[in-house]
Amino acid sequence: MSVTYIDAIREAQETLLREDPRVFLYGQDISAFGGAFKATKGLADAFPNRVFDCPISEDAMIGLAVGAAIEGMRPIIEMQFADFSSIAFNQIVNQAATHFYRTGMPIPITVRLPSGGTPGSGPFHSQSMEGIYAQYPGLVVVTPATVSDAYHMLIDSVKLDDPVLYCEHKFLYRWLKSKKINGEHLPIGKARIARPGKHATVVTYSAMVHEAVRAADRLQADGWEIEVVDLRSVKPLDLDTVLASVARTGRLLALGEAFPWGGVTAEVVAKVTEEGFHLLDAPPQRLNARDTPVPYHPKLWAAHRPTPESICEALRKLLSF
Amino acid sequence: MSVTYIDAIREAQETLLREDPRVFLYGQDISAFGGAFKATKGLADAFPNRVFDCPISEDAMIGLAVGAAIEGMRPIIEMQFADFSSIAFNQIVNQAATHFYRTGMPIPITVRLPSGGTPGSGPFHSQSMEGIYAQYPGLVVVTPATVSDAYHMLIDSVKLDDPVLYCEHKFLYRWLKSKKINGEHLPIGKARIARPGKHATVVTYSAMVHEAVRAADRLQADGWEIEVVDLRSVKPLDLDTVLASVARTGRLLALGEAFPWGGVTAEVVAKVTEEGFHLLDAPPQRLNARDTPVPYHPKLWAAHRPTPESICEALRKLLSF
Amino acid sequence: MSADGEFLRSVFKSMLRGRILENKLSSLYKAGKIVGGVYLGKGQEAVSASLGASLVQGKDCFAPLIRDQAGRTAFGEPLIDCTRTYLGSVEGPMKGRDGNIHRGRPEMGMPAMISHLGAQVPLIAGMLFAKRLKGTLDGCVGATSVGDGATSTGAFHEGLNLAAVEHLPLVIVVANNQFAYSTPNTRQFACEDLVDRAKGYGVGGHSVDGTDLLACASVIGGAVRLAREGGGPQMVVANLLRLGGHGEHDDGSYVPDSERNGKYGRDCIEVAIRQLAEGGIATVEEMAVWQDEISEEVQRAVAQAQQEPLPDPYKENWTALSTRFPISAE
Amino acid sequence: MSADGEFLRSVFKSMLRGRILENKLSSLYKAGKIVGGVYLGKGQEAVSASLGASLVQGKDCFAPLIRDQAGRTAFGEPLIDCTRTYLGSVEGPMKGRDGNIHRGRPEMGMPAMISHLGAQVPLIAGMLFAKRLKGTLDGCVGATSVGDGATSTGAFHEGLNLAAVEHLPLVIVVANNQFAYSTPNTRQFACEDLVDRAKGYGVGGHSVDGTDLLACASVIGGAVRLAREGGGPQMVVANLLRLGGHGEHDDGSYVPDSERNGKYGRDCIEVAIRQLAEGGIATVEEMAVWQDEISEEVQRAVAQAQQEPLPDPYKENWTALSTRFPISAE
Ligand SMILES: Cc1ncc(C[n+]2csc(CCOP(=O)(O)OP(=O)(O)O)c2C)c(N)n1
Ligand SMILES: Cc1ncc(C[n+]2csc(CCOP(=O)(O)OP(=O)(O)O)c2C)c(N)n1
Ligand SMILES: [Mg+2]
Ligand SMILES: [Mg+2]
Repeated sequence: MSVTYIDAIREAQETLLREDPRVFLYGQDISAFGGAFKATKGLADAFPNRVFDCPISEDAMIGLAVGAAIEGMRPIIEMQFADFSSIAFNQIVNQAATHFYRTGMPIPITVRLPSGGTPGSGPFHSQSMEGIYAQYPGLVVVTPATVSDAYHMLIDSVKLDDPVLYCEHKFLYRWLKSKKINGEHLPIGKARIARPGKHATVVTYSAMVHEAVRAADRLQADGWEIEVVDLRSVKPLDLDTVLASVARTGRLLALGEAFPWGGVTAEVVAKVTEEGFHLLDAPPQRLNARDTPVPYHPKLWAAHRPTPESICEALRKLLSF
Repeated sequence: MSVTYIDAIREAQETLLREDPRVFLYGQDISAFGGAFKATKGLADAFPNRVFDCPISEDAMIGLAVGAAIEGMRPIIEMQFADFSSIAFNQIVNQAATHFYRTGMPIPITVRLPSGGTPGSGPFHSQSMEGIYAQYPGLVVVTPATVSDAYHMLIDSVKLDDPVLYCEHKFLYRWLKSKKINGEHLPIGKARIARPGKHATVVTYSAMVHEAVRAADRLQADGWEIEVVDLRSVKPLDLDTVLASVARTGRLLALGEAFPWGGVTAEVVAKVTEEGFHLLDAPPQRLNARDTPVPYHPKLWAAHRPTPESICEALRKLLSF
Repeated sequence: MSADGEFLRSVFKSMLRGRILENKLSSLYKAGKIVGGVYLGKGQEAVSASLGASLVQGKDCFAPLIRDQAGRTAFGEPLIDCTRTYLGSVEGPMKGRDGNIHRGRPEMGMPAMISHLGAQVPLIAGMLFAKRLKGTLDGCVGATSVGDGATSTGAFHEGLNLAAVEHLPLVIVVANNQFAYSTPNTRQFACEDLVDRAKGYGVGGHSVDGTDLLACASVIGGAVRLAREGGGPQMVVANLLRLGGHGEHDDGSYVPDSERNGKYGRDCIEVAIRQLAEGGIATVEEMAVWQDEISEEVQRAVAQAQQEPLPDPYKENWTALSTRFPISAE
Repeated sequence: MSADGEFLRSVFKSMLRGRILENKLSSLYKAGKIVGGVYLGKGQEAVSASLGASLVQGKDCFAPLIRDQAGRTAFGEPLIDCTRTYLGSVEGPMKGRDGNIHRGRPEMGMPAMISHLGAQVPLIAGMLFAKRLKGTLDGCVGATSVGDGATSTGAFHEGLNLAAVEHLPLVIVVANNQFAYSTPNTRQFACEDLVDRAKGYGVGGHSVDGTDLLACASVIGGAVRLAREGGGPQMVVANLLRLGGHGEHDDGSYVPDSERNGKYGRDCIEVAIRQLAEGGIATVEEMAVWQDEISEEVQRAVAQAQQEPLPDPYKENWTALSTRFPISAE
C-alpha cells in the first residue's frame, strides 16, 4: 500500500471535512465527478452539501469564498488549473489579501492551485504562480514537495486564519508515492533539509526539490556533497534555515520552475545576500525556467524547465568559483 | 513655460496619433472628458474617431486591443488606475504576453498604468505592479522617471512590436516639471545615471529616483557621493549600466516603492550578485514599501513607502560595512 | 401610523441623514479638511435608504457602494463611523488604513468594499451561501448596489449568475444614474433597459423611478420581501440622476442640461417631502424638526471625529497577516 | 444546384472532414501517438461547419474553440495544420510551442485561442473594431463560439457587451451541449433559455437545434447575414449534446441516459445524410464517395505529419519578445 501526493491532498480534505464543520469545498467539477485530477473523489458522497460544483466563474468563486469566510466558514476552493486563477486575480490580491489589514477580520480561505508543468500541457495548463501571489502582502503561499507535506500543509493551510495559496504540483500527483503519511511535521513557515550536504546549498521547493536531489545524487559520484533545502512555503520564507545551510556550505543555488524574472529565486538570493553576504564563498546562482511561455511539446518542455543536467551544470559552475 | 510629466504623456499621445494612423486610444472617460488625470485632454476633438470611451470592462479592453493589434493597429489602452489592471490580468499575461511566442505574430499594444502612491489614495488607487508584470515572458515594462522619458518612452513603447506596460507615476503627474522635452533620449532597455557618485549606487526607477536623489543630496553634506541609477525600464533590465556603476562604487542599494517580497529590487540584487559578486564591498541592501496594502491616511502612507529619511538610513547602513 | 407609514418615515429620515451628512462632507472637502476623495449620493438617497431600511441588521447583510450613505445609515451604521473615516481619525472602523466609502464593518454584516466595481456581488453571495451552510439563512436577505457602469464588469456577471445558480436571497439594486463618471449609458450598454438582463440570469426583475420615494419604498421593499420569502435573487433597476459630479473634484459638466432638466433631474428629497406631507405621513413641520435634529447629530459627529488622534505610523501594526510567523510546531 | 444546395453540400463536407479527422485523432490518441490532450467536436459538426462555411476567409475573422474542427475546415484551415499540431511536427502552425486546439493562424483571420474560456470574445471584437478604423469593415463579420460553460465567464459578458456597445458585426454561437466538462446546466445558469440573454445585451437572439443541419445552416447562416448587413452582434444558441467525453481521457459517464436518448442525442451527421438525400441535395452514393475521399485526405495528412521532425530544443528560438534588446538609440 502506498499513498500518492494526490491521495494525500484528497485525504487532507476528507480529514478537514470530517473534523471541521466550517470547511466546505467549492470548485468546477469537484462534486460527483471528483475533480479534473480526482482530488475530491468520493467526498461529495461522504459529505453531502459540503462539496459543490460551480459555474466557470473563477472571480466569483473567490468572491464567494471571501464572503463565506466573513461569515465564519473555511472554504477550500479548487482552481481547475493554477493558470485559471488569473481570472480570480483581483479577488485574490485585492479582496482576500487586503481584508485583514483593512478591517481587522482575517479571511481563512484556502485556494488550491494545481501548478507546474507536465509534458504536453502547454502555456495555459503549466504555470507556476507562487512568485506572483507571494508579492502581495496578506497572502500565505505554500508549495509542498512531499506526500506528507501535501497532507499536513493542506490541513495547516485551512487552519491558518489567513488566505493561503496552496500550490500543488501536478507532476507529483501520481508520480510521487510514500509508504504512509508521517505523523510528525513542520509548521508552515519552516523549511526542511531535504538532503544534507556540505559543499553547496540548493534552495528550492515543490517538484524541483526532487530534480535537485537527483542532481545532487549525480554529483555525489564526483565527491560533491550537495545540500538541498526545501522551502515548503515561499511566503513566509524561512531565511533562518536557508542561512544556516549556506553557513555550512558557503555556496547557494536558488532553483525554481517559474519564469526567470523575479520570483522566488530572486527573493532567496536577495535575502541571503542581504543577511548572509559574509557566508558566501562564491556568487550565488539562480536557475529558473526559460523566459518564454511553457511550451507544449514535451521536447521543448523538458528543456524549458530546469533538469538534473542543467542543475548539475549550474552546481558545477557554482563549485568552480 | 514648463512641461509637466502628465503634459508629456499627453503630448506623446498627440504626436503618436498625428504621425501613426495605426494608433488609437481606448479607455474609460478618455474621450470628451480627457481622462481621470487629463492625460488625453483635447485629443478626442483633435482626432475624431481615434479616441474612445469604453465600458467598465478592463478584461475586454485588453482583449479588444490584442484583436486590434492582430489587425495591424497600435492601440494605447488607458487603465484608469494601474490597480484596475488586475481585472485585465488574464488578457495581459496570457493573451498578449504569449502571442508572439505561440504564433510568431507580435502584439504591439501599450497599456498605460497610472501607478504608485499619492496621499489619501489608499489600497486600490496606489499600487505599483511593475514587478508583477515583469515576471511574465513576452512583456516589456517601462517606468519613466522624468518628463522627457515620460514623453519619449511612450512614443518608443508604441513603436515597439511587443506589448508594453507603461507604468506612469501619478505622484509625478503635476509635481514634476521640466523646461522642455529633450530631443535626445535613450532607448528602452538602457538605464541612466540620474546622479553620479562614487561611494554607493542606488538602483531605482520611477518616482523613487527623485527620493533617492534627495537622499543623496542630504548625504553629500557628510561627504558621501551617492550614484543614482534610473533603470527606466524594469524589463528589460539594463544590467550593464548597473554593474558598471557598482564597479565604481562597490556598494548597492536596490530601491523601489512596491511591496517588499520579490519584485524589481530582488531581481536587481539577484542579478548583480550573480554577475558582479566580486564588485561588491558590502552586502547589497534593499528598500521597498512595507508588507501591507498601501494605507489610505497620508500619515501612514508616508511611512509605508521609502522616504529620503529611510533611504539615508539604508545608505548609512550600507556605507558602514 | 400604519406599518407602511412608519417605514416611509424611517426611510425618509435616513435620506435626510445621508443628505445632511454629505452636505457637511462637501463643505469640509471644499475647506480642505477631508482626507482623500469625496463621492456623494446626492439624488440617490430614496433608492439607497429604501434598500437599507428594508434590511435587518444582525440578520441580513448589506454591501453598500460609493453612493450609499443613506442606505448605510438606514442599515444602522453610526454617523461617527463616517465622520471618523473622512476626517482621518484613528478611531474609525478602518483606523486610517482604508478610507471613506470603503469603510465597512463585516462583523455587523456590512462588508468593506474594495474599489474594483462589481467585486462585492459574489462576496455578498458568499455570505448568504455560508448562512445556508450554517443553517441560518431562513428569512435572511443579502443586498448590494451597483451603478450602471458596474454592470459592464465581469464580476457583476459572474457574481449575479452564481447567486442565481445557488438560488440565494440576493437583492441587487442597479442605481442607473445614466453616467459612469463621465461615460453616458450609450457607451456602457446597448440594451433598451437594464432590467432586461434579469430574465437572462433567471432572477426577478423590477424597475423603479429612483427619484420617487413612494415607488422606491414599494418596489425595493417588495424585491427584498420576495427574496426573503424564497423567490431567489432580485434585480431592481432604479433610474435616476446623480445630482453632482462623480466626486467633489468633478463638476459633472458633461451631464447635458436636457438630462438635468429631465424627468430624473428632480431632487428625491423634495419629492419625498411633498409625498409624505400629501400622504399625511409626516407634516412639513415635523420634517423640519428632523432636519434640525439631524444637523445637530452631524455637527456632533464631525466635532468628535475632529478631536480624535490621527493614525500614528510609529504605533501602527504594520502587518497584513493575522498569523504571527514563525509559528511553532504542535 | 441552387445556392442553398451548394452551401449545404459544402457545410456537410466540412462536417465529414471534421468527423473523419477527429475519429482518426481519437484512434491515434488511444494508440498513444498524440502529444497532449484530444478534445473532439463529435455531435457539434453541424453547428460548427455552418458557422465556418458562412464566413469568407481573407475577409471575415473566426476564433474557433475546442469543438470547432468542422468549422476550422469550413473556414479554410488545411487538414495538415491539424495533424501537424497533434502529432507534434515542428512544421505546424505553432511549431510545437502550443498545441492542438490552440492552433491558429491570426494572419489568415483565425486567431489562436488561449485556454481561458471567453477570452476570444473581446479579441474578435477588437479585430472588427480595427477593421472599422481601417475602413475595411464593410460587409465583414467576425465569429466565435463558446460553450454553455463559457457563458458564465466575465470575459464572455464584458466582450459581448462591448461588441454591442460598438455595434460590431460579431456572431457568437453558444454551443449549448448541456454540460461543461461534467457540470450540468443546472449548476451553470438559472435562466430558462440562454437565448434570453440576447435582449439584455441588446443583440440579436436566435435558437436552433444543433443536431439539425438544415436548421443550423439557415439560422446560423441567417445570423451571419444579419451581422454582415449591419444588424449588430448576433447570438445563436445551438442546443445539442456532446457525443463523447469532455476529452478523449473522459468517458462522459456523468451524462445520463435520458439525455443520450433524448432529442439532442442523435448524431448530426446521420441527420444530415438523411436530410441531404431526402432533399435531393446529395445522393447517398455521392456522400459515400466524399467520405472515402476525405478518409484518404486525412490519411495523407497524418502520414505527412508523422514523417516530419519534432521540435528541437537546441534549435528553438527561446524568446517571447519580437524585439531584440538591447536596441540601439536612433
Ligand atoms: C473595475 C473598475 N474599473 C474602474 C474603476 C474606476 N471607477 C470608479 S467609479 C467609476 C464609475 C462608476 O460608474 P457607475 O458604476 O455607473 O456608478 P456611479 O459612479 O455612477 O454611481 C469608475 C470607472 C473602478 N472603480 N473599478
Ligand atoms: C476560465 C477557465 N476556467 C476553467 C477552464 C477549464 N475548462 C476547460 S473546458 C471546460 C468546460 C467548458 O465547458 P463549455 O464551455 O460548456 O464547453 P464544452 O466543453 O461543453 O464544449 C473547463 C471548465 C478553462 N479552460 N477556462
Ligand atoms: Mg452611474
Ligand atoms: Mg458545454
